[in-house]
Amino acid sequence: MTSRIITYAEAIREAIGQAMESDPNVFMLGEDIGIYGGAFGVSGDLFHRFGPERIRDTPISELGIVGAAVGAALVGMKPIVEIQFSDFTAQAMDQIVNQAAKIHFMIGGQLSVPMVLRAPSGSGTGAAAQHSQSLEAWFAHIPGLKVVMPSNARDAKGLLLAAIADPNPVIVLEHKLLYKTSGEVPEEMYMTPIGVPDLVQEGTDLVIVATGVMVSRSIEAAHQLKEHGISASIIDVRTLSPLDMTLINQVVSATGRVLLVQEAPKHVGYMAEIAARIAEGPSWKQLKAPIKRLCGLEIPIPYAPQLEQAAVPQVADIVKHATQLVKEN
Amino acid sequence: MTSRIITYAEAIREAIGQAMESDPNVFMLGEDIGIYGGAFGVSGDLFHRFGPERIRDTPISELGIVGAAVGAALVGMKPIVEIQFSDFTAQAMDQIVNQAAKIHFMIGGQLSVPMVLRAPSGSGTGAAAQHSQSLEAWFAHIPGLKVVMPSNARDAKGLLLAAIADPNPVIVLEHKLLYKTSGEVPEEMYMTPIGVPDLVQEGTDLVIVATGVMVSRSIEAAHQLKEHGISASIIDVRTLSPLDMTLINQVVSATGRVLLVQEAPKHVGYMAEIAARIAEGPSWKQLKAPIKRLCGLEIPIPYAPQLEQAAVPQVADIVKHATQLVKEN
Amino acid sequence: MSSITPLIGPESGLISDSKPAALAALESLLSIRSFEEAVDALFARGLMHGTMHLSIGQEASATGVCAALTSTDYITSTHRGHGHCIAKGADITRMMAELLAKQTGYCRGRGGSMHIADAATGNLGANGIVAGGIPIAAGAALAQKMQGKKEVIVSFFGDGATNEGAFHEALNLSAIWDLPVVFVCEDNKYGMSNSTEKSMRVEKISERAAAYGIEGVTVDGNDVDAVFAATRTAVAKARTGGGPTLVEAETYRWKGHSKSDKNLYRSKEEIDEWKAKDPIERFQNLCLTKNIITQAEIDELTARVREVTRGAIKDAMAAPDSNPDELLSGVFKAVS
Amino acid sequence: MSSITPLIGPESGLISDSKPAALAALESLLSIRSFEEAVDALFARGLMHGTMHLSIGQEASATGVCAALTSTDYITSTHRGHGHCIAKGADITRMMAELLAKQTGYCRGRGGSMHIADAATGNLGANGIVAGGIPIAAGAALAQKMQGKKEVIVSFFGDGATNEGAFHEALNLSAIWDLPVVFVCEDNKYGMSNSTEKSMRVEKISERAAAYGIEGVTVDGNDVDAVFAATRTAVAKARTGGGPTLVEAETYRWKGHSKSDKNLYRSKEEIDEWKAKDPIERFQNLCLTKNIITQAEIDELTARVREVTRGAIKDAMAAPDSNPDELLSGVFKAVS
Ligand SMILES: Cc1ncc(C[n+]2csc(CCOP(=O)(O)OP(=O)(O)O)c2C)c(N)n1
Ligand SMILES: Cc1ncc(C[n+]2csc(CCOP(=O)(O)OP(=O)(O)O)c2C)c(N)n1
Ligand SMILES: [Mg+2]
Ligand SMILES: [Mg+2]
Repeated sequence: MTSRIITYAEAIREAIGQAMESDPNVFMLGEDIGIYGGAFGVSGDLFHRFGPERIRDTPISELGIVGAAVGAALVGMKPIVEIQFSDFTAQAMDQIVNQAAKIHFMIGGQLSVPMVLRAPSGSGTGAAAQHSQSLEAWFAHIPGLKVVMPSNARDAKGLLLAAIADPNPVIVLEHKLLYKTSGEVPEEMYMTPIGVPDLVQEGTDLVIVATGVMVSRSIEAAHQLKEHGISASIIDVRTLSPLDMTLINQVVSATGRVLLVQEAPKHVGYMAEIAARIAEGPSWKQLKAPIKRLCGLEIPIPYAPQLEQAAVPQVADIVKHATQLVKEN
Repeated sequence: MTSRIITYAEAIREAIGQAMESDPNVFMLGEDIGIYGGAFGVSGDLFHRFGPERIRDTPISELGIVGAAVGAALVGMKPIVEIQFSDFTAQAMDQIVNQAAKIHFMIGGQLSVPMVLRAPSGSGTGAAAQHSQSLEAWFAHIPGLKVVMPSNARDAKGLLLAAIADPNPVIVLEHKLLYKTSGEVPEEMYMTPIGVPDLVQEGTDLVIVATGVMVSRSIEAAHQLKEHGISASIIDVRTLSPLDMTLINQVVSATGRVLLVQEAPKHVGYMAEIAARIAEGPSWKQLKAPIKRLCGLEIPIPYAPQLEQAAVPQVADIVKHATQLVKEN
Repeated sequence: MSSITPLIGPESGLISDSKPAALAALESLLSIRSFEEAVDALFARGLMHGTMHLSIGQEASATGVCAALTSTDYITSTHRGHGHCIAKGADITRMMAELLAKQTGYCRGRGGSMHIADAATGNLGANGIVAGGIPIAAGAALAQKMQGKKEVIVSFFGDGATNEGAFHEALNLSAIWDLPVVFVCEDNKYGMSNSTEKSMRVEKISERAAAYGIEGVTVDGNDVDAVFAATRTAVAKARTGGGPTLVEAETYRWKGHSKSDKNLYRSKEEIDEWKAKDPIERFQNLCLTKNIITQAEIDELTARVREVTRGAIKDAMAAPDSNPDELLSGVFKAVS
Repeated sequence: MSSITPLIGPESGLISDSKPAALAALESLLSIRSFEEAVDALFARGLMHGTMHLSIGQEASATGVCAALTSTDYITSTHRGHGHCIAKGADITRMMAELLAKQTGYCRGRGGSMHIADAATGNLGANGIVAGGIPIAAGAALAQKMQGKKEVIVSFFGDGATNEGAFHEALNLSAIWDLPVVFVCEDNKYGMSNSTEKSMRVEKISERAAAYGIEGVTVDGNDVDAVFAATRTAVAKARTGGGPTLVEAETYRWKGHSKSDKNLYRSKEEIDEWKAKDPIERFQNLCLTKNIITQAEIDELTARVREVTRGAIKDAMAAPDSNPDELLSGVFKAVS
């Protein structure tokens, strides 16, 4: 496959464009995705390529939009909903959780809901508490939803294409700080399988398991750790639901130390699940140190830059906690 | 204090009545709480005692109701919202999570939101997937919300009075199967402190940590286990957020085996947090067996009685898993 | 299989002007009543689980509306959805099997009364969430439009549902996009215990159409002909690109909201008043007066419908219980 | 402290009929414009963080509305809330400090532009959620009614917000309970890039009042007098138990929705047309024509307002940065 360096946002746009070219039932709906090009510029020129019917600007009514996507999906369309900030899924939670997630099961499998809901998550832009949440734990907890969180441009495309091909509702949580980051992305259509975490790098002293923007921070942290003589594996969970623990268990067993890093607040967050699975699982006996989670503080995301940075793990925090974990155990 | 045997529903009603008598700013709003007496009969005769202004029937509009409670709370009232089924909090999630939970923090502490949101959770009544969820993990994950889950009549009253006295938003998740169960409840007003789990009974072989209706099932299971020569401690988590781990750590250290039981699906559920805290904490080294979670299946709650029972832990399941945990480790 | 004779709405004139149409409508009315009464009795005898919401007294709206639809048109339905389901042509035995928690039920026993759907007859599903189906109907209508199809979607909901944000957002989307959808509000005067007088300030729910720049009409919901005629107009408009209409059918539920209802919020007189307006008796009398149907035909039909219901119960009861072993595999559709 | 002179709405007649009222209104108009321009410049120079939504061009609605309120009346505001905040009497220095992420800001740097509240002047808060403040306003109004108080709540929101379910539910609750609330829709013709023509089928947003059985009025939102008069009527009605009114103020935002806006969805001509309807120039000319204010007074006020803004920036910049150490203790109010 031919690859080029493009941004995460471009990779998403390319995936949508290719899916729309190859399947007339794929369409996009959301607020300001048309001529405006999307609040984060993701839809960009798709409006000019596919027109207002298939790149469908909506009024500000998230519940209605998601409900419309559910209805369209039930009768054979493949809607891709963009929710402008993942915080506004709160408005649409009934359609996501009580309808989309449950219909296939509830009606005995007669129909399915092949829809994709994309939304930018996370903090880092000074948008404060109502525009910066990381709500992946909510979605991952709901049977009937698949949940992915691409951490780089390549997966952004591959996971989105897999989500579009999936006959079930898939929640794609993008990260707003990643939209402008670049990476190598194949030109062709390809799918990153939903359900398989990614071994980003191998190391011997500990494994850092991370999601979203914490993956790139972990990679940066691992560089610094190397300088201090600490060798870290990194696993990008990537698909939060369903989750296959094989790789994580393997690497935890091999390194004996695990640092779980997420942006969301710790309490009842996604990494609690990984911790629990490790504690319940086969790698438990190989642990040389207690499992350690490094997460966002138990606070709404604040506005001021210095407060916002203090609220979620930074590279230095990862370095510090990884070092402690290795040195003290 | 004088105690009597009353039902869980009566205990809640008594708490509301006493709070309303002692503070004119306390009032209730919700669907069919007036002359109908509440979908589960909880408000009962309160309408006749306090009238339609303070026991305020609302149209079917959960988002509006919760928003109205937030607004009333901001200017000095103490609203108690009843959401008919906890599943319908999905409709009101924006006001719960983006508004109520964050306002005090976001506006630098100028105002607070002293509201209580009560809602019946859980399965067991054949009401199927949209009326039977256990969503406590959602609320517990959100900084700015306190979350309690009374498992018996005494706590139903005490925790509700504590919630009403609290100057912050408190989510009270009741269980619909418990409304008609009875227990000893003091007549006077009293508060069960928010933040402290309850040691239901002490045993030596393992500790069962449970929430909601799983507490009574665990008690029943412990009776049966005793007949098989297994002695179980039981901890009722009771207040899910904030959570104080002192007691749990103590008892886990003492018994060396822990079975975590919840009704909600396992994946990214509340018990993952308890498992993670144990795995990260001081009792980790005392564990004789891996931590074990016994939870609902990863499915929407089905309608048929035999399916519904298969979907969530029953007494026999608790007995089986507790026995395995003790026998095999 | 035991579905009603497909409803035939005449292209012009009323249902009560056409013998086959009238007979089919009467079969629908009687089948709904018979089904609901049977369900009521089964619950009373402890043979049914869960909860139920009966549409006795409201048979004319389901019947009149579905008579204006083709078999490939769609509906979204509600918690009070048995009537819609039957009128749209569902198999009564499979409905009964679902309520009896059987593997042969429409949802394999997973959904129960509040979640019956029938893909074959275009019933996209009842809904346990008040107003939950309205945005879904808008989306199904959007799909018809985008796919260049001619199908129309009817979204059924109650008066109480119009106070939900979902109603507002769905009607607005449908209006601005000229979607082929007809919003049918079965205004039975109460959302559970809350009367329309207490829960809204408009006289007629159809007035709410004004907020979306669409037409709103109120009809006598106990008059099959009136419901049919208004729906036929709205459906024709929707089918030809004219966009949505809000049709309010004024009616009444005779029974409590659900099993736990003590009817404290309304008077016996009020209930009796509405019972006197029985949509079935009324339609029968109209057809007799117009000499479209004979009393003998009514009696024959009534007996036949009862027989069908009895047969449905018998067959459903004999069916295997729903199977817990397929629960986990039922959550996701397999990726092909 | 640097708040505007309290707005004085005359009990009868127009603002432009009364010198003190006109001067106060002009001070408000100029202060809002000056604040917004300063913020725009600070952002452009990279001295401000986050995002911002400027109300340049919309100063008359904030000013006219707040002139009809007492100091103890309440407002709920929006993401485009600086104008409301200033008109209600907030300290401009503390607003600026908030935007500059300072400890002395209204929210101690935790909220920023989208979350400024001022308990002292009855501003219950801006809101980052479109329509998020509307149900909150209904609740605050319910509290006034239950506590037997005479205070009225104004809920500001945009045209786009009226497409949200929250708008619908809040207006319905307020209507049925006769709450003392005035809903002020600042119809600036766009919700981000989505024009009102595309996002709704009504000609005037005030028509949506019909769905709730309340009065709706549309006024020229660039005319301080018209906004004031309509609000005064609505407030008087609300205060005396007459329930809510929906007031639509037609106006326009000159700047992009937020910093990232390239204005692709509207034409330069349209923007210029509206700039020609500058609410400030218009009010000044009216007052000059009516001989209520002199040009010298205008010049003096303009200079003074600029000075206040400059002082606010200076003082805010000198203030200590917001303090990360109190984050954890800021989440919950301490249980007493
Ligand atoms: C979102 C939501 N809120 C509340 C309920 C509980 N509930 C079920 S039916 C009902 C009344 C519905 O009234 P209406 O829409 O008029 O329909 P009807 O029952 O009269 O047919 C209520 C409150 C629900 N199922 N969903
Ligand atoms: C629930 C929600 N949806 C979307 C957004 C993103 N957003 C912020 S402002 C805005 C436009 C609001 O339009 P309008 O209500 O007309 O107010 P205006 O910006 O014109 O003042 C949008 C879409 C949001 N903040 N909240
Ligand atoms: Mg009704
Ligand atoms: Mg606008």
